[in-house]
Amino acid sequence: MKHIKLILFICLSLCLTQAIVAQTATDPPAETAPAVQPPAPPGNVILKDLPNDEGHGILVRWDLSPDDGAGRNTVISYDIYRALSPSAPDSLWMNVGTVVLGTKRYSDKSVEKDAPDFLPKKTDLYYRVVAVGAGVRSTPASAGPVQAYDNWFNSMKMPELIFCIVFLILTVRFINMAKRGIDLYVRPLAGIEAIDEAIGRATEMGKPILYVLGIGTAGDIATIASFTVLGRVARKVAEYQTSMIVPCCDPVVMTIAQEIVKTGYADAGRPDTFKEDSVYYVTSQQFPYVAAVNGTILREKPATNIYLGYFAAESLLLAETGVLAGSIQIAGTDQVSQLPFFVVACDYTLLGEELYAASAYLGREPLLLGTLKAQDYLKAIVLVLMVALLALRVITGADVISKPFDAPWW
Amino acid sequence: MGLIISIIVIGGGLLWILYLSIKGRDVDRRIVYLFVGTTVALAIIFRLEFGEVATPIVKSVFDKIENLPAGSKIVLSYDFDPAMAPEVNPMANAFIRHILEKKHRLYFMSLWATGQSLLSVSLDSVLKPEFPDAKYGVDYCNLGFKAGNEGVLNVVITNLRKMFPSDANGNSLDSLPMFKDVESLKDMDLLISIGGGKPGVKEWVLFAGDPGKVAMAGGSAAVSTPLLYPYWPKQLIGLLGGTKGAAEYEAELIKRYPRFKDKSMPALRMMGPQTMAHVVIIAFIVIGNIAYFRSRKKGEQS
Amino acid sequence: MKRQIPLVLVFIFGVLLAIQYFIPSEPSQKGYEFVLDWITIIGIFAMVLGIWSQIHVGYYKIRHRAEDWKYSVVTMVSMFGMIFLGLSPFGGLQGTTFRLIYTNIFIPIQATIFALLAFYIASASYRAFRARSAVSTVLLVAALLLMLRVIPMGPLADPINKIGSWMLLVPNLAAKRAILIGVGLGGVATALKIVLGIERSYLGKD
Amino acid sequence: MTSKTAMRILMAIVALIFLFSWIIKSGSGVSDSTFTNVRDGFLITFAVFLTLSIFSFLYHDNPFYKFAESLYVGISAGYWMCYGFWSTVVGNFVPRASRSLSEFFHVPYQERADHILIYIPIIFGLILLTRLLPRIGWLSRWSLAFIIGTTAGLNLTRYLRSDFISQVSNSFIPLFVDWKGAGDFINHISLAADGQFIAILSNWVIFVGVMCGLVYFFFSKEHKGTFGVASRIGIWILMITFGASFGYTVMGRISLLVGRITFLFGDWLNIL
Repeated sequence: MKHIKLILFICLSLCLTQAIVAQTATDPPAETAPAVQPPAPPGNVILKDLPNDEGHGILVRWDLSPDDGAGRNTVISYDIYRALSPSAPDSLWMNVGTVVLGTKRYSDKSVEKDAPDFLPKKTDLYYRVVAVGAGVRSTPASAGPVQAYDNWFNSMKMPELIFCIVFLILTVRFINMAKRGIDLYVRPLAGIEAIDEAIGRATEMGKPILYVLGIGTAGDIATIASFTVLGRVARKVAEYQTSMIVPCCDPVVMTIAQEIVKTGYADAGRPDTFKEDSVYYVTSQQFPYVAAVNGTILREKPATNIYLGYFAAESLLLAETGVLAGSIQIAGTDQVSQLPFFVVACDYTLLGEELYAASAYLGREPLLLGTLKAQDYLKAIVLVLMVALLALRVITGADVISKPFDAPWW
Repeated sequence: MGLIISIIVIGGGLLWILYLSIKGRDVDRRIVYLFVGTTVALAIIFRLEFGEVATPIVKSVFDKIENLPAGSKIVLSYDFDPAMAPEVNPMANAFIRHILEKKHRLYFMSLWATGQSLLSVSLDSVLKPEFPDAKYGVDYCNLGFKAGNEGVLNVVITNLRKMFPSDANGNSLDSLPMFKDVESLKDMDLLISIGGGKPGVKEWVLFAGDPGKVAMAGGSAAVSTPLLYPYWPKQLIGLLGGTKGAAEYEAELIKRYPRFKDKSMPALRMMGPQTMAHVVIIAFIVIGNIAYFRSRKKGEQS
Repeated sequence: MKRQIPLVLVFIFGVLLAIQYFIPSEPSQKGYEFVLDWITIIGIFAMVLGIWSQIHVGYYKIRHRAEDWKYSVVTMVSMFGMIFLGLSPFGGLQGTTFRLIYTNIFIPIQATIFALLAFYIASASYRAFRARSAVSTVLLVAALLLMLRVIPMGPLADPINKIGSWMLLVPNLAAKRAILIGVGLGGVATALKIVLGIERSYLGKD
Repeated sequence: MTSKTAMRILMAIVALIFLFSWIIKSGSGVSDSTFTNVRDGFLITFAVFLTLSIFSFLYHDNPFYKFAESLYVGISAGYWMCYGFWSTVVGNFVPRASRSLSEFFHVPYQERADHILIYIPIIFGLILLTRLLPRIGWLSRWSLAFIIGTTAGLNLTRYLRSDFISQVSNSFIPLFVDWKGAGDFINHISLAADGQFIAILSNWVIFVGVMCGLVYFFFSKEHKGTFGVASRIGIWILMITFGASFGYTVMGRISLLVGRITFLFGDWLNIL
């Protein structure tokens, strides 16, 4: 019943659009028509479900008309028509696309149900391709039926899948190694060691630590990375019995941060010293947030300011104010455009990937160090690939295959 | 006259600071602030200006608009907020002048809610008074703002009406003559996004220019311009970076169309204070280094 | 219970959304849209917590006459004033007073705070750009060259412009790529650690 | 005591200037309505006062800045909540939740079979609110787990293309552009921006730069020997980039200041 309605609807809309198309098509004066012979039709129309989509696409391919670029050379474009039956009257053939001469394929795709050219799933469809010249049209080349269906894997995303699998295997391998007690070396990172020292310094000075999670939402992976660091910092802060200020720019981030700091205090065995108001929401807008944090920096004069997460233009506003207040400053972000300001104004800066590594460094748990090792292996693979490429060039004399992961060679 | 006063005030002050820091005195940050503020203020009051010449990356945008046949369709997207406006608004106005002067069709829109109020300022202060003959719906129109960031682009690149069934004033697109042959952004001849944040030029390139294979140009705040450079010249035909880019465009516009000479060209005027302020900052860096080397020498001696 | 269920939820939603990326079919796309919607709607409830936090902090300060408590009064009054104006059925976001406050108070402050950066960028350059070591000299020279681009330098302008553009184009691209590759790896590693429950410092012990 | 007195005198002076400016600005208004003129006079004077208050922060923290900051934060929070209410609650949530609510807010009700699913996030949202109840506050972790889990899942695969695969893929660039042998190369060597030499040099810098940058980010190997040299080059490339980006940004920041000073001198003092 539902389908009948749908088909009726489509037929109706087809009629309508066709009527409009037909009207506009007959509009131009036909005086040029007799002078030119219609081009030969395109040949060999092949229909296929459009791969890697959600089931509302058909890939139409054909051979060029003999008059396209050769022969009488009269073809200007190709019109592609679709209908629900091969014997449908002309008015029910909907023009779904037009491509310029020399083109041999067209992806007919329409997902939205209310669109007039909506392409239904799992329904027999028939296509016609017509070569169009100046005021003349070839006889249509037809094909069908074909059905569009849901695809369950996007093969264009194969590199990502391979990457994920390799990464997963490497991670599991190194985690197992770590569990067996094999020592995994990681080189010291000054910025991360500074976090430890900074907490001690704050204790000595009797001043708080300011932890800024950036202006990202909980949907930014940089914020999530900052959460993992916050957990460890909060725990140490509780152990040292220092205080901590965490102003937040997003209510969700604040809620998660509160939970993290609270559990950090509980883990350190001092749940009673946690003050809920130390993690608070300011406002969700960038500059008001900065204005408030800047005020806090100058009034509280924190011993240490830690800025980890997603940052935009406020990076320098925060960091320079921190310099005025005489705080030690540790920053880290994955925003390449903000790194220069942190590098210039802060004592330590975690660049990009170092931000993500920070939690593993601070925790020193073998499981976490395992993933660091996996990251290194993938970088090594990239390096080896690049060197191999150079060697290939020197040996064979042929220059590179550009963009090796973009073409679907698999 | 103004130039001489400025040079005496700023130059004299800098020499004095240099003398002090060679003597080993620390320069307080507030002195730096004072100099930056004074320099910019003097340059603004005396309207100091310096000549600008368009660089290739700016020239290519200008030439594109210049060489498109009259009646071409150009989208101008206001993707910025008031904080960014002083830097990028001049570009927008220069584009409006150039596009309408060439009798192209101009489609406004924005991916930032804040863009719309800035657009209405542009319309009232530049478009309407300078091009009284330009007709709404025929020569220009405003599609308005739609929330959804690059998602909006994802849709309009295939179907404009799905996202914008009507323009910002509630007119159905089909009632406006300039939308007659426009199905999606793919039917445009040039897309221009002006904005320094996210979504901005980058999103336009990735979600509209590239997939739609439409020529794309951009204007962005200086801070995000370096990251857009890699898209030039393939994915972006050209890029106006910050005030300098805008000033170069304005200079080129005045050179080609002298009738704009007496119009307000804020970017060109901005370059005066810019130049002066840069001189002062560079001077402070030099002073800082001189002081540093002196103190190091002293340290070595003692 | 307190810890296991969250970890299970993290795992389930993490794996589902990671896999969803590879599946183009319609149910998968629908599911993706739903989840994104859900996050927005949960955000509404989080906003309640945000308001609560703000009121809590402000109220505490005012009640206990903490230092600068008067400014908390200013914040509270302006916040509730805005909420009253913005939610009142007579105007909402388009109400005259609401818009006047936004354009005449909010925007000037916003632009001024942003403008503070002009001073900060000067003081930061003065303090940090010193030829202390080879690396800091590189930083200094690169910055100087780019600043010189703005100043009319006569015959020197063209080479400076070219070198400056080249630096923004070439080494910039290399550095950006190296950083982005690292960021990509780090992001995936962090996401993986969280989905697999290896990283659970954010959930605490009990 | 003296500083307090000085502060009071300063405040009195500021108040006087404020009043004076308000009167002058109201008098020079262009509107026919006195109310509008007085209002606009006040608003511009207030905007100037706030602008100067924020700038006074450069000297040091002071009551004027504190006032401007508090006002700004309050307005922003209020604005954001109203905005969230109208756009998310009314714009997004109401049309799917209930017909009568939709009618109340004059938004079109969206009839959809799957609207029952909207109760899932509502349940998660209500669970989130348990935070406010101390005894069952731990329940809220379920909602947080949902948010963190989805974020992690989204990030696990979605940015791989833009941040990793494309970047690696784009690093495979021709290292010998238009190579026709060493002799030809030397004969045509030039510093032209689009010349072969610059093209080759640039590609080598990118190639070596990416490699050395990656070496710099190695965590599990000491930066010694060849490895140390490479990571050193990596740092250099990073520093060139940071310096250049910094120097390039100065302009944009000065523009912002120009905007504010123009406002003060032009819109307020009318001397431009």
